[in-house]
Amino acid sequence: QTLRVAIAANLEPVMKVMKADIKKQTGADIEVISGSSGNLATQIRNGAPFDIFLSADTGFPQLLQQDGFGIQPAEIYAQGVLIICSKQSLNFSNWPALLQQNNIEKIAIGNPKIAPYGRAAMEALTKTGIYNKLSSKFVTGESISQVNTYILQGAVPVGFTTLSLVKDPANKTKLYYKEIDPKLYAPIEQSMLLLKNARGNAAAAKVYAWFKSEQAKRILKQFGYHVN
Amino acid sequence: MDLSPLILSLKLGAVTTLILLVIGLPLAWGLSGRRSLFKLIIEAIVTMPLVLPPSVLGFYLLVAFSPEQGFGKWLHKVFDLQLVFSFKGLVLASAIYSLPFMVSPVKSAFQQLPVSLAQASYTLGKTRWQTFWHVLLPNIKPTLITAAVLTFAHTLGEFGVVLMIGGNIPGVTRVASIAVYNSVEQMEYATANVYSFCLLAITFIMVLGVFIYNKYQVKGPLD
Amino acid sequence: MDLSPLILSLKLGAVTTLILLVIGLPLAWGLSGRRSLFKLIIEAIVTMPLVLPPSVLGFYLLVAFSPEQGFGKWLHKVFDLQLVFSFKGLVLASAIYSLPFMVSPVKSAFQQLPVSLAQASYTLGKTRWQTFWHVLLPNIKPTLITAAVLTFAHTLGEFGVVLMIGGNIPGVTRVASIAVYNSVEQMEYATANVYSFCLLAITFIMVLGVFIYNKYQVKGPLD
Amino acid sequence: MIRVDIKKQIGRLEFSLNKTFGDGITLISGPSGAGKTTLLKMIAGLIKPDEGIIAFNNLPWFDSRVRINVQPQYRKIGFVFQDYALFPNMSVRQHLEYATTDIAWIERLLKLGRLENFATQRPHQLSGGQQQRLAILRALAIKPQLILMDEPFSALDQKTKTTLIAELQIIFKELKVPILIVSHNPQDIAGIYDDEMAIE
Amino acid sequence: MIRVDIKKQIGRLEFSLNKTFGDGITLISGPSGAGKTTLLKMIAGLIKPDEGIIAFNNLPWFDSRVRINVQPQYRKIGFVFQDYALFPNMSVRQHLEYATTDIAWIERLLKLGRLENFATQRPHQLSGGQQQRLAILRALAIKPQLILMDEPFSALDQKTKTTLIAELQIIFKELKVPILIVSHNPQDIAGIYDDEMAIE
Ligand SMILES: Nc1ncnc2c1ncn2[C@@H]1O[C@H](COP(=O)(O)OP(=O)(O)OP(=O)(O)O)[C@@H](O)[C@H]1O
Ligand SMILES: Nc1ncnc2c1ncn2[C@@H]1O[C@H](COP(=O)(O)OP(=O)(O)OP(=O)(O)O)[C@@H](O)[C@H]1O
Ligand code: MOO
Ligand SMILES: [Mg+2]
Ligand SMILES: [Mg+2]
Repeated sequence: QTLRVAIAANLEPVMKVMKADIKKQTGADIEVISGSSGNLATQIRNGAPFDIFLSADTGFPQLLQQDGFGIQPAEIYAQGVLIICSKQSLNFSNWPALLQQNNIEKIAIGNPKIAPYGRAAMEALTKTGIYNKLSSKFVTGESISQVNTYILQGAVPVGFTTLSLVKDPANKTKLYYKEIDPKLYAPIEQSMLLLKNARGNAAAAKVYAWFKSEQAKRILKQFGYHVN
Repeated sequence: MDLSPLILSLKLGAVTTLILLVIGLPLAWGLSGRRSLFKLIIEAIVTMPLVLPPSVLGFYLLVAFSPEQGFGKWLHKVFDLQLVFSFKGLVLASAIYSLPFMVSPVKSAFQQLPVSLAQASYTLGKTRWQTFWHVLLPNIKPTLITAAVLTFAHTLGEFGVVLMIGGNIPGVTRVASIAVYNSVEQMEYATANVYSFCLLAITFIMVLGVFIYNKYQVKGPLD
Repeated sequence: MDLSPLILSLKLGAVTTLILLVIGLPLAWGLSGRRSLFKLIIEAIVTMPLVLPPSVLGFYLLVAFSPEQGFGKWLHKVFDLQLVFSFKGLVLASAIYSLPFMVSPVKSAFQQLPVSLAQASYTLGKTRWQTFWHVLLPNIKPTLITAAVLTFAHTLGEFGVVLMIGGNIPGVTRVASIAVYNSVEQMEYATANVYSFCLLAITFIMVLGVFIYNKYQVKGPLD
Repeated sequence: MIRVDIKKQIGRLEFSLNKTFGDGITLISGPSGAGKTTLLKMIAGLIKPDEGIIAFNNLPWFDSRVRINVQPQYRKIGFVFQDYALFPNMSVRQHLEYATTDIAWIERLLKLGRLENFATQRPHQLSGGQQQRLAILRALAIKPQLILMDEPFSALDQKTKTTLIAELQIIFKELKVPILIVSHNPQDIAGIYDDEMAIE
Repeated sequence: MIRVDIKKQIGRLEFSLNKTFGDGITLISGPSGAGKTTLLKMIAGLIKPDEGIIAFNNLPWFDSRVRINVQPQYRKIGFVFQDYALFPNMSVRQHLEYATTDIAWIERLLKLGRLENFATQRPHQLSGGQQQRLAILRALAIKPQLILMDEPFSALDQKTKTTLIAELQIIFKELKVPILIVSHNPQDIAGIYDDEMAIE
């Protein structure tokens, strides 16, 4: 029997690497369902048969836990890093000024309501005081991977996304980016939750535990996440 | 490469089209007859899914069938039937969603037939059903085939509803249209291309086959 | 509450339907005539969008019209036209996407008309166009109206393509189907309800109007 | 024997009739637009009279007072439509096979209508007269208990018509049923009709 | 004057004709299925002959050797179809208005066909004879340079037919064009046709 792991979109590049390792270490085959954290949380609320939920924030898993969808309290497994990113070699040293230039017609961000990376981007933009000025330029992606698509296809000149995009060895596109000053946004503390669907399922518990293993942390680090 | 999304899509399309042929044809026929307030209302209801964006339909299905509450909970408890995040649910949703694509064109075609055809059949002692099968249906065959193809294709193209109540579960609800979306999101453009191409190729051949069949129906030397 | 998604959807539906009436009717008419390999191929191409899941179409449009490369770059430079993340882009996508919903039923209806109608018109000295307007088109009116309604509705229901190339920009590309999806994702069920209901109400009234008009066409005492 | 006593408002036209038709041929004539077709359709149950009675062998088919209205299917009528009402999807033979399973009867009818060589052709591949003959054959195929023919010979040339009518007469004699023929060419069936009725 | 010298294979039937039709009425007769309708349609340009020549007043309409085939639109023919081919969407008056803008002419035709009282009715609301008269009026409406009538009186009763033909004759005289009438009832136009041709 396969396990279903719902992951926040920012984990997509990481997951490709993790999958093989999980199989090796725990013997479990996992099916990965990805989307924005908020979208997955809504699906779980409505009966989606997922076993483990890896969110891009802490809020969604905590709420689910409160409402009885989890088996045990949510745990943080990593801290994400927000970047500004482009296919063009733009000079990001003063990105707030850059974004206000006329030649930057569109800026992609994740949907702040459901994608934690989108929310982080909004916070950063608000803190630098340019969010309102730029409002006509925003293009909102359903999840952070849609933002990635927009950047990679050149549909937008610049977007806010996860560091794991540029750390992905599978990505052959040359990207230019800069990490956003962590002081500009609340830490992206990514939590996970063992869901009630996995009750009594030893394999699920094993895989859940794996995400806290040194091996998991090593892979997360490779992709630019902070782990403690 | 994982072929299951393609197979799933074709299966969904085929099952839905079959169900809608069985339900939709008699319905279309019934609606094509004399006007009455009752029929007008039925007709409006049948057409509803048409004006429903898939996300709206998905939303209401989610609310109705979510096993956490109300009707969905009851279904789950009593029949162990879960309609969200399951193939059965997709079939139900697709059938609702595509119903008007079967019914509307077929109904119009029935209306275009001269009444005397059915009358002639009745005088031969044939029941309404016999008349329907042997006289009316064969005479709207081009429209019938078109409607079936539209329905099948519309189901293959189903995306919004599936995204809403499908949950993207491999082998169960991850149909091809979702798989393409996913591949793109995961930057696996090659996979996206392959899925797209297969889908196109299969259905293109199917559609072309239907057209050729449709065109080369018996025609005489003076047509 | 923000009504712009509703207005945007209705506008998109109306513009697309209009464009497709202009393009689709002559096309359907041309395709309804004698068989030829050329027509068969055109017909297959017209039908392609039907078998294309919206996500596939959306992805290819994104690649084709991305302003940073190739064709999209050229369009952007020469015509200052950007088709991704713009209303124009949605219109183009919807027109492609809904084309077969206009063309297929209308084509079948033309094929069902007796040839002698057109012949009689020709002998009266009428051109092919006059015949088309005054004789053929009026005699497939029920199908025509059905096709227009199907097209309009299919466009309202457009979701996958918009999700891909729309970018969810309020007042520009956030159409109602997307707004509903978003509200649900955000668990704002009340908002989702309101949008869904408005959409239903508006279109239901519209559709019912069309039906009533269609039904109460001149009919005699013996029909 | 069929008794008809009905009223029907057709647009401006007030149609009413009270007459009993016996076995054998009745010629019905009357100017164009008098209501002949409408009469036949009312007898066949395809149009509903406003009021009155239609009774076949004393069995009520229609009675407005007691709301009886027997479905056309159960009236077992051989109806030749003025506009033929052939089935575009069926070949000549299929028309007859749809009406009856009696193969010998089908062969006899095909021969009667001189359509043996056209058995596989569809209506749109037939000439006007061939179509009309098919309409007649189809009506006879069910071995009806009442025959209603609406201008059944209008598209036939003299020779075809004469031989056809001669052969039809044999069949009519066999069937021994009331036969109502609407025709504006009484000379066509001159000498063979038993009764005559003019409308208006 | 119209010269017809053509060949056409119709299924098993080998149709060929070489004849010149002058002004005035030519009666065309022949058994059902002989190819009369097909002939008229070939003259009108609705069916293409396999080979041969059709020339109107020495103007070629069809010539297989030089691949001339004038479109039906430019032949200005008044064609009465055997199955009427009326437009279901148009009322009686609209049929005529579609063919001509000459209002006086329309009124005259309506009167000729006794259809003044049915001007707003659509074909399916007309009796068989009314439909046929409309088909005739529509053909005349364009003031044709050649008239082809395929069994134009088959659905009319004697009286209607006699008056109609008498009045048609006046119009035919005015128009002074060749008129080809396919009919299996020569007595209908007995005494008024100028030429006669039997097919097969
Ligand atoms: N589309 C077709 N396909 C095959 N055969 C056809 C087609 N149309 C007509 N025919 C055949 O061609 C022959 C001539 O037909 P046509 O309609 O010209 O006859 P006609 O002389 O007008 O007869 P009628 O007096 O019965 O109207 C007939 O035998 C008919 O069966
Ligand atoms: N659907 C209808 N609506 C209105 N009037 C109709 C309708 N059908 C027939 N009529 C009218 O009813 C009258 C009788 O029609 P009917 O067809 O019974 O005449 P008929 O005696 O068969 O004439 P014909 O000899 O020309 O066939 C005609 O004046 C006709 O115009
Ligand atoms: O990874 Mo997210 O939930 O799309 O920001
Ligand atoms: Mg009649
Ligand atoms: Mg003929």
